Amino acid sequence: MSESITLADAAPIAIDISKAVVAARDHLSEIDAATGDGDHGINMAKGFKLAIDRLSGKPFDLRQGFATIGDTLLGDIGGSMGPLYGSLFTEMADTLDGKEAIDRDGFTAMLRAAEAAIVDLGAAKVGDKTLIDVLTPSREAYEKAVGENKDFAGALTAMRDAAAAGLESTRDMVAKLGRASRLGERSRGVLDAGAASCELILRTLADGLLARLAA
Amino acid sequence: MSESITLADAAPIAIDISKAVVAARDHLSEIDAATGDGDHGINMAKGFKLAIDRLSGKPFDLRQGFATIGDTLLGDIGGSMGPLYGSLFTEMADTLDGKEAIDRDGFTAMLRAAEAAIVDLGAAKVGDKTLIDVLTPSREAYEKAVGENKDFAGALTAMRDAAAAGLESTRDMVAKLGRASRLGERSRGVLDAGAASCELILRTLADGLLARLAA
Amino acid sequence: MNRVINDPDQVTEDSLQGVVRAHPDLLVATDHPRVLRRPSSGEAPRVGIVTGGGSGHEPAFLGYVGPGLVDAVAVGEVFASPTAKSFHAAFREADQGQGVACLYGNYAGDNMNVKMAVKLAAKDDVTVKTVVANDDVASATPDEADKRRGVAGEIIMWKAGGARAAEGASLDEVIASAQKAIDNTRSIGIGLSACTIPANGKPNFTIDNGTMEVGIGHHGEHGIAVLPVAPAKEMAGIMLEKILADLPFGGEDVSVLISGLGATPLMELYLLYGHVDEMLRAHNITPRHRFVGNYFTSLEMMGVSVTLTRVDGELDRLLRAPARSIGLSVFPA
Amino acid sequence: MNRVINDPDQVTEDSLQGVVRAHPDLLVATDHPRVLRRPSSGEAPRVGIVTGGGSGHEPAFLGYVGPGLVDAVAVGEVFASPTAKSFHAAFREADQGQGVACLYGNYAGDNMNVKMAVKLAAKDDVTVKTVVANDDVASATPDEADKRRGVAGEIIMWKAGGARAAEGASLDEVIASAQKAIDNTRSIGIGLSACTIPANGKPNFTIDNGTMEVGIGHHGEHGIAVLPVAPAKEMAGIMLEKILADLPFGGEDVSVLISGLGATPLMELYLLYGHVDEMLRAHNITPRHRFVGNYFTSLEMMGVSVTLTRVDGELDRLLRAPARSIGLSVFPA
Ligand SMILES: Nc1ncnc2c1ncn2[C@@H]1O[C@H](COP(=O)(O)OP(=O)(O)O)[C@@H](O)[C@H]1O
Ligand SMILES: Nc1ncnc2c1ncn2[C@@H]1O[C@H](COP(=O)(O)OP(=O)(O)O)[C@@H](O)[C@H]1O
Ligand SMILES: [Mg+2]
Ligand SMILES: [Mg+2]
Ligand SMILES: [Mg+2]
Ligand SMILES: [Mg+2]
Repeated sequence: MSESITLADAAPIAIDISKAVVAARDHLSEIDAATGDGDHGINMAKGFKLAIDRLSGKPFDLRQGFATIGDTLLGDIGGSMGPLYGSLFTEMADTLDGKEAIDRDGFTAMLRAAEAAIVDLGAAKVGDKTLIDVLTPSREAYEKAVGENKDFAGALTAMRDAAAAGLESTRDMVAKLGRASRLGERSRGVLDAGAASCELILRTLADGLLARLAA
Repeated sequence: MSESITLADAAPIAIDISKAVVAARDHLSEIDAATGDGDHGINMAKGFKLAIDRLSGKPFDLRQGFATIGDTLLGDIGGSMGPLYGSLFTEMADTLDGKEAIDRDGFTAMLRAAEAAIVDLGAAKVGDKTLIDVLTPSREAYEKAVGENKDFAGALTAMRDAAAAGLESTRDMVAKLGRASRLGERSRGVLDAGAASCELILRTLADGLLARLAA
Repeated sequence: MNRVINDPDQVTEDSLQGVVRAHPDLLVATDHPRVLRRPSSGEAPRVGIVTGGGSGHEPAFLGYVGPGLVDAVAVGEVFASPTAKSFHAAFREADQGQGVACLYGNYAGDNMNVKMAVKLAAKDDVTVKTVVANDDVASATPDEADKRRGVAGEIIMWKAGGARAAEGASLDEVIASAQKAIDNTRSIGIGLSACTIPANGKPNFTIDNGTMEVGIGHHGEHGIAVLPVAPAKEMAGIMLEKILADLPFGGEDVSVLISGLGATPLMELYLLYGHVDEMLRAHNITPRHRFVGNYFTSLEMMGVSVTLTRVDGELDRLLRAPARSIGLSVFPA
Repeated sequence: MNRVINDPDQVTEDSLQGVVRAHPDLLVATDHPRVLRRPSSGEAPRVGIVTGGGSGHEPAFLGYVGPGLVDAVAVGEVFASPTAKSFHAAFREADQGQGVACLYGNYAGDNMNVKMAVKLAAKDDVTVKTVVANDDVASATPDEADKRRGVAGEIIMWKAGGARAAEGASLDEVIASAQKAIDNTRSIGIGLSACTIPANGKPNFTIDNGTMEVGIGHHGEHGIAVLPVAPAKEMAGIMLEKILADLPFGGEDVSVLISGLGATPLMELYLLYGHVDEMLRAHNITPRHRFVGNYFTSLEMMGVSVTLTRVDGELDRLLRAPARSIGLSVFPA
């Protein structure tokens, strides 16, 4: 089993993530409708579809793929998701700058940058019922696995599981940020939309890397 | 069987007519909704209810009852019905001026005045799918019965039957006046709202007089 | 029916209370509870402008009372003509000794009530002349144009008549300008959902989901065709085709008025305007005056109407003249 | 969903086309497709006013661009904040060398995008200061007032800031006046029916027939209570109680703004205004400025909002200052 994937080989994952978001459009909007304004899927799908268009036809690697997604979200998608996921992908791409491949430690840097981007901008904490409730435990589980000397694949699997658990954890939370926060206790009992999209993105990313590691 | 009824004895008929219209409020609106704007019952009920209020508490005879209905419709009810039925009741009341009682020939004058009031103002002809399709055949049937030497009760019965037939005749007509006229062929197949209220008024009037003639 | 009302039978009365409290500078109550007028202004006497019609079309009719527009308005029940006595009282309020121009829409009830009111006014020696708006091309064929309904084109008629009166013109001149405005105006509407008269409590007509009624009237009167809902661009095409076929527009300036029927969002009215503007220019017709908004509504009906007016030098001047009201304001240049 | 649109994903773009065609005197396109601005005027340079927000609230936000009001607007998707790049471009368009006041509403997305845009502008040496409207009393308790949403009170903030800029005030003075306006403003809404984002195709929240949601947000955010629909008089009482408890109004002049949320007929807004006016006067509060209409909507939502502002001498002067825009016009006195 290889321990590193070239950014060129990993490039299609940027498309996979985008396609997964586009396919989840209605699902994400439905979740958002329960506590927010029901547009999470619309905004996300519009942005990622645009990114797919921009990536089509020319060669790119994973860094360029993420950079294009980041740019597109920042430039064309408003709402909270434009700046949040826009910064997330931009910062992730930046950690790949000058690199040829992604490995276990490179992925640590990428996850840290992703989390920092979101926290800097949105100041969400774990328990606020946002996408941070997926992102932070995922980053922590990944680092914990690395600390326990798991290989890249093992750490990715740990992250993927933590993302799923993080998403589920938002169900019993009371929203403290964003539109849903105005709901108070009434926001309890349903998942958070941003957490759902974040879990989808991390899962698709992990699955793409795992498939290539196993190849 | 008596052949004449004092206007004092007949006074409650003004209330009976008003109450009948108020009770038919939703029914009349429904008919109007099929080809018009669905407010015929509302306007009519509002006006006749107001007339009941104005008549309550003080003594009045049939002339005063009709005059009050006429005044109220003219002064407080707009639409087509205010002027049309307002003039109808005002002109009917005028034919009772200075009289003590209503008899077969007095009723002829009253019916003629009612019809003239409507035609003067609205210029409707039989076949236009309006209340004239009730009023004109009713007046004609009444006069025909009188010409055949029927008594007051017999003439009233003939009028009442003609009103019902007149109403039914509007079902197969294409509206030529009022809001429904813009419908053209699409107005065929349903009754006319004004014809329905006119039939109700004439029937209640006839029934009230017949009951008193039989007493 | 989720409404902001008290007694459903008293919505008109209750609403008028709020109007006079909100706009004492534009509208004041009169001795007649269903007549509002401009407050006395101290201006030189001129021809008075009166209109009137059923409630539920706000800002029409009372929303066009104000400087440069209407002087007094008769207010009917929801979707019902005001009474003859109301029109008569409005004539009295508007009259400044120069006569009154009653500019109203072509509906059976309004025709009868105005007719009776004009007779009553004649007894008081108030001269009233009338112009009856019949701009709705969908409501009758050209050879029966006198049967056509008055719809949003009435606003253009009021603007022209009101501006002419403000210029100090005679009653006959005011009538002529208002008549000219409406003669050069054509409208058509598309209905997308029904509305509910509060006193009725349920919709008095239906427009099935996914369908549109082309040529619908302001009270849900049936139109000329029920079609599947078309894209906005096609709606614009359908409406312009009917209008342009009716009055030879071409190579000249027009006024375009797009009115929502109530519940259609403003962003959709602008979206439609974009197509109408583009298509007119393709026909070599220049939209010189442009009005987009909820100018003449039908409670919470969804839908739109398009009103086109051929504008010559005189109408251009009258449309540009300053005016102020709830529904329409034109700033001094 | 019976709408006047083409591609449901393109409603914002398509609508902007119509806006600039309809009002070239008020709004022109810029290099950035989601930014509109006032046409260049040749006036002396002054502080630029920028706002922005999601579409679907028309006439907000673009409808408040015009003389005496906003200089440039960033336009988002339906119910979504404009991008950081849009806000940034709007800052550039509005800047006349005297700095820019960005007056916007308190939503997570807008906060983030404005924050990023202010940073981008700093790189171009454009000074931007912000005021964040948080007038919706229903959206957080007084001790968490910084979490409150901005709703129709934004209009009062724009009017005050725009008028102050037109007076030639400095950026800090403009910011201070806009901040004072919003600090003295409180709003609350009642929702009566849901709305449908075109791209969604179905309502994104529900309000059951026969119920009202007190304190609803402009995007259907849940309010503080779902109750059976009350008579208008009670609605007025419920809304005023919340507002008056939050800011000690009394014995002074106020501005009252009643906005429909989209589909509620104008006659009902006036009906509600009547009750609000009466109740305020009973509290010895005088409505000095009165606005009734569809000022800040949510597509075709039914419902109303009430906005009260304590008005001192300065705010009175700023509210009276002339202004012209799609949504609000104040005539020169
Ligand atoms: N400050 C924040 N930090 C991180 N995530 C946030 C923050 N505020 C909101 N979110 C996320 O945004 C999601 C909603 O996104 P979306 O519906 O697209 O935007 P909007 O709320 O503007 O309609 C929420 O479910 C939540 O996860
Ligand atoms: N010119 C007319 N003459 C006689 N009756 C008429 C005329 N025009 C309309 N009507 C009657 O008016 C009825 C409709 O009344 P109503 O619904 O109360 O008024 P509106 O049409 O103003 O809503 C029609 O059903 C028809 O019978
Ligand atoms: Mg959302
Ligand atoms: Mg009717
Ligand atoms: Mg009617
Ligand atoms: Mg949103």
